[in-house]
Amino acid sequence: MSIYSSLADAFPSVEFEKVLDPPQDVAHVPAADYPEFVAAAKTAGFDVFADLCGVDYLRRDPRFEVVLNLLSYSESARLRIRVGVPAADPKLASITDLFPGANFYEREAFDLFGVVFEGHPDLTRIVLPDDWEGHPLRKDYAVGSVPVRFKESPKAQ
Amino acid sequence: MNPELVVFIVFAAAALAGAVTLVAARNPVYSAMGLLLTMVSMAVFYVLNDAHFVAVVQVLIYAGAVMTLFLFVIMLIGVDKEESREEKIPYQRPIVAVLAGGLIMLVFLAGRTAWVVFDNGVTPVGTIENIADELFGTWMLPFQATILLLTIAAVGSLALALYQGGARVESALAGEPEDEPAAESGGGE
Amino acid sequence: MGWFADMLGPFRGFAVTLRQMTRPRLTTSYPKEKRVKPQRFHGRHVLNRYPDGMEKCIGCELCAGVCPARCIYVRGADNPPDNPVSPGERYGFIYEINMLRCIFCAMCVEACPTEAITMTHLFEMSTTTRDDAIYTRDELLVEMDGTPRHPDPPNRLFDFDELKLGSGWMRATAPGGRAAFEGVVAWTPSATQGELPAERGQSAASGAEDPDPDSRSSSPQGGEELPTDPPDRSSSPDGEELPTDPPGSVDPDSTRSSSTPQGGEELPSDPKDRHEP
Amino acid sequence: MSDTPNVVTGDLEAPTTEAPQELSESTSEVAENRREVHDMWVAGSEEPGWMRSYTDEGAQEMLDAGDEPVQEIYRGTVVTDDFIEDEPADDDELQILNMGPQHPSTHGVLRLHLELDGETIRRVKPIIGYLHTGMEKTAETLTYMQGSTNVTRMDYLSPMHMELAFSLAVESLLGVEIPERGQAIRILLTELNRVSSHLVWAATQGTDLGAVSMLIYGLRDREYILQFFEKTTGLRMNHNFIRPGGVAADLPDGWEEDIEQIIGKVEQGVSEYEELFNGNPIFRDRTIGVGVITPEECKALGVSGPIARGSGINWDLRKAFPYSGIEKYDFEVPTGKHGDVWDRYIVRIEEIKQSLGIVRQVLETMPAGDYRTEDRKVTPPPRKRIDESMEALIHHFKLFTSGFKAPAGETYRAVESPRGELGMYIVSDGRERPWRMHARTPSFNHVQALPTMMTDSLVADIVATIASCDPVLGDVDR
Amino acid sequence: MAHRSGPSGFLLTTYDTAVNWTRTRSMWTATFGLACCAIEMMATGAAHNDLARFGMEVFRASPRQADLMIVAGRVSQKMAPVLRQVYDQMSEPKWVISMGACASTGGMFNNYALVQGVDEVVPVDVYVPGCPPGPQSLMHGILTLQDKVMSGEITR
Amino acid sequence: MSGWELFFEAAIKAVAVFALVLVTVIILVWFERKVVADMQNRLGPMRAGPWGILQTIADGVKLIFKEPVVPRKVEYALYMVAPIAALVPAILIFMVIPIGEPFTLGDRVINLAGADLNIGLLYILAMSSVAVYAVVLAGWASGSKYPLLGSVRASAQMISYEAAMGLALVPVVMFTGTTSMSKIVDAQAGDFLGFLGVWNIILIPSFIIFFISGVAETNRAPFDLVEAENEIVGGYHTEYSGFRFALFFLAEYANIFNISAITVTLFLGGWHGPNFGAPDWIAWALPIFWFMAKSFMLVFVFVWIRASLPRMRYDQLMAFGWKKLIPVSLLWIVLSSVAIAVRRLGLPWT
Repeated sequence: MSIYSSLADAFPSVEFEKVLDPPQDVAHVPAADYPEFVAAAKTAGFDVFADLCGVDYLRRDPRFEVVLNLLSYSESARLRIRVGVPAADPKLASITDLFPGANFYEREAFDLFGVVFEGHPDLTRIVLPDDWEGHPLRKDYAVGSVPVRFKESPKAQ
Repeated sequence: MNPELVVFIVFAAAALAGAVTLVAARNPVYSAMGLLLTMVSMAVFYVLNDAHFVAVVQVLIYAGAVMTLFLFVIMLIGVDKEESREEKIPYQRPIVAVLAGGLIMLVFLAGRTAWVVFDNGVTPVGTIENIADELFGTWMLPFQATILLLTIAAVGSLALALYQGGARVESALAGEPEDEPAAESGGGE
Repeated sequence: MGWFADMLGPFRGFAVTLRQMTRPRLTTSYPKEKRVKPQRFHGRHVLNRYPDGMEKCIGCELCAGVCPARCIYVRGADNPPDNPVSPGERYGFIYEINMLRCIFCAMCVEACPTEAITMTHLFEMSTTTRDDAIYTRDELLVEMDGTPRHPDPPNRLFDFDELKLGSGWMRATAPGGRAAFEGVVAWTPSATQGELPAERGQSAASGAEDPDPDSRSSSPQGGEELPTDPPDRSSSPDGEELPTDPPGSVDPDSTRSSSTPQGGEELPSDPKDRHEP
Repeated sequence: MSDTPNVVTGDLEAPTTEAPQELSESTSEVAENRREVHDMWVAGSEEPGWMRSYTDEGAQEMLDAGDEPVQEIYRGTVVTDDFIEDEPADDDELQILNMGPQHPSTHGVLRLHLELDGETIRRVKPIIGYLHTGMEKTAETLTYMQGSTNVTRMDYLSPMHMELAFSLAVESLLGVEIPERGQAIRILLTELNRVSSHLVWAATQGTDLGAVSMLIYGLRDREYILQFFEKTTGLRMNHNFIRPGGVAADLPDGWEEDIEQIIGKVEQGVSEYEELFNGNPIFRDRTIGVGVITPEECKALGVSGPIARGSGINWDLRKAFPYSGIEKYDFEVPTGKHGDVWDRYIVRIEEIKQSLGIVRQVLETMPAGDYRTEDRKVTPPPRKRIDESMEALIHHFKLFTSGFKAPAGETYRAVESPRGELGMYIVSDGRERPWRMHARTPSFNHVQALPTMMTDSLVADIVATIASCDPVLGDVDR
Repeated sequence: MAHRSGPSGFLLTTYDTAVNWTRTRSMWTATFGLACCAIEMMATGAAHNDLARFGMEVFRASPRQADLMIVAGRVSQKMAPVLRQVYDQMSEPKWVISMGACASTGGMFNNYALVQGVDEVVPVDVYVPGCPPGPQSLMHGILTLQDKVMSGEITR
Repeated sequence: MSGWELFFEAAIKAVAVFALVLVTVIILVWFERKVVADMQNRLGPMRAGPWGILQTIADGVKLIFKEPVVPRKVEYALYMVAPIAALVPAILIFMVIPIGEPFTLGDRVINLAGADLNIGLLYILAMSSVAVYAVVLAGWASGSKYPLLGSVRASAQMISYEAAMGLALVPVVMFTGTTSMSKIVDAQAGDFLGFLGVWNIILIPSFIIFFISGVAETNRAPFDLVEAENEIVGGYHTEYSGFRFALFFLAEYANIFNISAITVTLFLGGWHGPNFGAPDWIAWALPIFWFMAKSFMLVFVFVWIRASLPRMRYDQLMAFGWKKLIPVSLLWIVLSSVAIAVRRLGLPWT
């Protein structure tokens, strides 16, 4: 697919990986190139913002990853962009100026993972109350379950 | 003691209370309500004097339309604002005192005057016809001229208001900026 | 014509609402009459018994393990040798379900290897305290005649017709996705209900033209074979004979009509009769 | 603003104006908003002060059990809590109105922070999170086997689509093939679900515009579909029926007649809705030109589904990235032109008809055979086999105790839900539970796009716009 | 009404019964739909089940006029204060039905985000199990509540 | 006839009218809920009495025994006055509507109306224009924003439609030559072709405009933006609870019946109707029956409209009132006055 290869040519630092099911490309982008790459992808045709989320690979370095999904209506193609974000300094450039739709998603990723998107206009907690402590979707954050109540179970006593 | 007297006393007290409220209330809405009370009491007096038509028109026009508009405007211009207690006219209080004294004297004088009571046997029934005859017969031209003048005045004042504080009146009157419903309302009433 | 329709436009809505007045009302007057629930309805759980009164539960805790809400608490214990509670080695001596946690997904029913836990059509479980909604083994176990116990028997809303039905989901998921196993009776009989029939007319079983599932390569791991002799005459996996009842003769919605045990007399000779200790 | 510290905290002992949040760049704005929050929270002006600090943006923890509200209510008398100062009057024209989170027309618990100029809206800020359920976290604790029970509760109006997206993602990790009958059943159920979801939309759209009967009609016709779902899956909602590997059970006997009945009833219902609304001048005036969003805005904001199609974007995942054999069926993708509420109405009504067409095709061409993959690692064996084969019994136990493992990797699969692109991103570390499951839910984007559609419209248009976006808050907050 | 002996006791009882009867027959509901259960609550109001038979189709948007709050759906930590506030805004006498697993106990979402049981926030009168409870289950909950109301005295 | 005698007659009539309004409202609410339910394939109230006939009573008694919360920020006096201000005009309007044929008691003719004013029509207009105060005051005195929005909407709406309503009545007055309600009814006596009543219904545009304005005046769908639940929660009565809310409720339904009754009186022949040669003991009640039957037919139309139409938007509402209803009614006044003049004076060229 040419739409991918043109991007690959422009960014040698970006590693492309083919996925078969569903057929699409995954781009492993260094954090430094991230905004430029997204901008290039947008001009290359991936002009529809689909998804952005964080992943916490607890024992890996970089620990966090931000996964961005872009879509091209004209080519019927998808592009998944994966950016590593180190745990020590979880910062990444915001792409809200390119895709306003990333606004809520970045806030969500910030809320649940603590990834700070620099340049975001309103980076506040979105789904959790403002005074919440911690980022619950991190792997070191407990699920927070309480024991289920039974009549005769040892926990209920 | 007949029922008319009872009714009169009750509503006279109400009218006075309304008038006092109108002047004394800090909140403009309460003032408006005081005025309303006075007007309704006046309408009752008209009824007591068999002037049903005037009574009804009093309620319909003043209480129903004019005061509602007042309220509407008061609410839109920030209901929570209290009237400024600052006296703007110099020597306001002495002037008021003099005027009040004059009014009281007038009332006393009026009470001592021997009023001429017309009793030409005309029953109050048919007041509407009488008024209509007068308005649309004898005083046709002045009546129409007044209508015209009032319309012009309404339109003019609105134009002034729009000129000064445009957005407020626009949104206040219709929520539909492209029309001039206010002008129409002047015509419609 | 177009302008005429346009002119009528504002008034056609009035016709719609007026027309409804001529239609029958759809309402089910609930406390007086109840909605007829489908066979697979997920209602309150029961713990079943074998026809001889033995409990089916063997305390294996599969249900507790698979429950996404973790609302089942089971403890197994060895059967007392002199007076065994269940046919196997163990039985569930504590069995509790927190109905307020339960999401009625029926995964427990699918998981249970002995069909001990099934779902009835009981749905009236409202309580005024949280503790009342925790059902213990005593409340869950059916009576010796297969009637579920209800915590509030004098309840005026109690409908005995609903009690013996259920386990439709267990039967519906019994084939495990294989068309050839649809309609195969693959469960043990329960107290007085006898051997529950397969959910009727599972369409693939009655209409499949694929006669020989063995030749397919779709079951690489299992290596299972089809049962050599069909255990139920009425619904052969070969698909050659149609079920003895024509499919339309019984309203599939009407749980009452299909609740009559059909295979009761075959019970003693059934090879899968596992309730003999 | 800052001279009324008690208003912010409601605490006499330790007044503070500091909003307890970190990394916030708009603390002052939030604090400013907070002062107004209590005014219009739900219905009234009267909020006890103790509540205010907790209600502002939601609270992490509740009061202690012994803590009584400060507010005292005497029968028939004025409620006094005099430590709250009256706020100074606003001099500016804009008043701030908080709509929701408990408001009849916000479709759940969406909260809109509105700046009103008279009845005209100047600024909107959607505030979400009031239904945050932590489903993505819960998904990490459930096996793939149990996962459907979790995801089905996200978008509670289209549970089948949620299950399908999850199942497709897991299957793409596993690399299993679904038998044709299973695929056809999936299509049948999801398209029926699309119809039922759109019927709820029709009901709420109608009732939000004040046509009270529409609520009943929409739910009435949806009931027929729910009854079929109940017959098939045992539950009216949250079915847990489409699972990785296929579907849980076969269609019940007599499903053909049920489908015929559903198609008849819904088609009659839809024609009635059209009669009610299409020619109605009030409805037309209230929808045409209201809540406009352009195709460019749709793309940038990630708006998909009927809203994007209402703007004229001819994009449907069923056509672009077909799933579960949907490409075998013949259907049209309706599009609008102007991107207003009316176009979305037309698009959705047409989608109902198209979906019914697909359902009819599925009905006619339903293949026979298995309905679940016979991979024993994924699908439990037939119950019959448990008695006969030790291996089957072991599979059964294994599957129901620990589930199945998915190879390490990541995948994103999307389906066209009634609201738009519904994607499921799953990262597996090779175990039986997802390492990370993220749902890309369409309503999330749509809520985000609300300010674009609403700015400079009237209060009454808010409800029309929200209803036409058909957001499901479970879908938004997850 | 601690002492209800003597002839007036009968009158008072009748009075109590009559007032409670009106309360059970006209229990207006605050719209507190949160999640899945709210849809079932709407379905309960629709034609097939018709909550109006109980005089309950009057869903009041303003909590001041409502008698009954049906907490339909999962209550998040962020929503709990709002819930409490709506409850406080309702005027006495008021009742709460906790509809569904999530509202009653948190259901399957036993995690950080949800209030594990709405009775941590407001007093609950009737719990309705189910996920979501079907319309008739909800109606059973309502009937249970009606029984509860009928058996109680007038509190005010 | 002394003043006191008149006073007592008026007092008795006032009590009777009040009772009548109450009973009518009780039936009316039940009727509405049943009809709406029927239009939605439902059953409607069933469990309060047979077929739920006691539903309204249950509602009312419950509301009376409910705690009336008074929020902190209200303007106390006006907040308290508003519900009463809602109910009083509603009952006052009903005072002048003749609900049946006058009968003689001893030597006195007793009108079946609270008062037979010779300016009945104007009185009705005046009272209905005062009715807006309740809504405005309630909304403002509640001290919160949704009610305020509701009351602002209400004042604009009711002023606008008051004008259209008044204009719609002008042809009636011209046609019958009186403003007394009982005389207007008298003018519609007799029949045409033996079965068609000679009703003012021939003034169809007036009838339609009046009825539409009436629907708007009562804040009913599709003009119910004052209390549009989906937009502004409860509108002006958001902050009211208990029996104060019940008073609003009562007033709203009393107004519905008022509008229906006025329309019947003005356009549909009032209490006139065929008596089929009924015996005297039943013929006495027949006019009242006809009056009620016609009124409830119009109430049915109210309910029907509510079940069928979506709600208008604020600006559409104003535009409809000012740009459609008022011009049309002005035009109709001109047309009908020409027609009446022709009927009285003959064509100019004859």
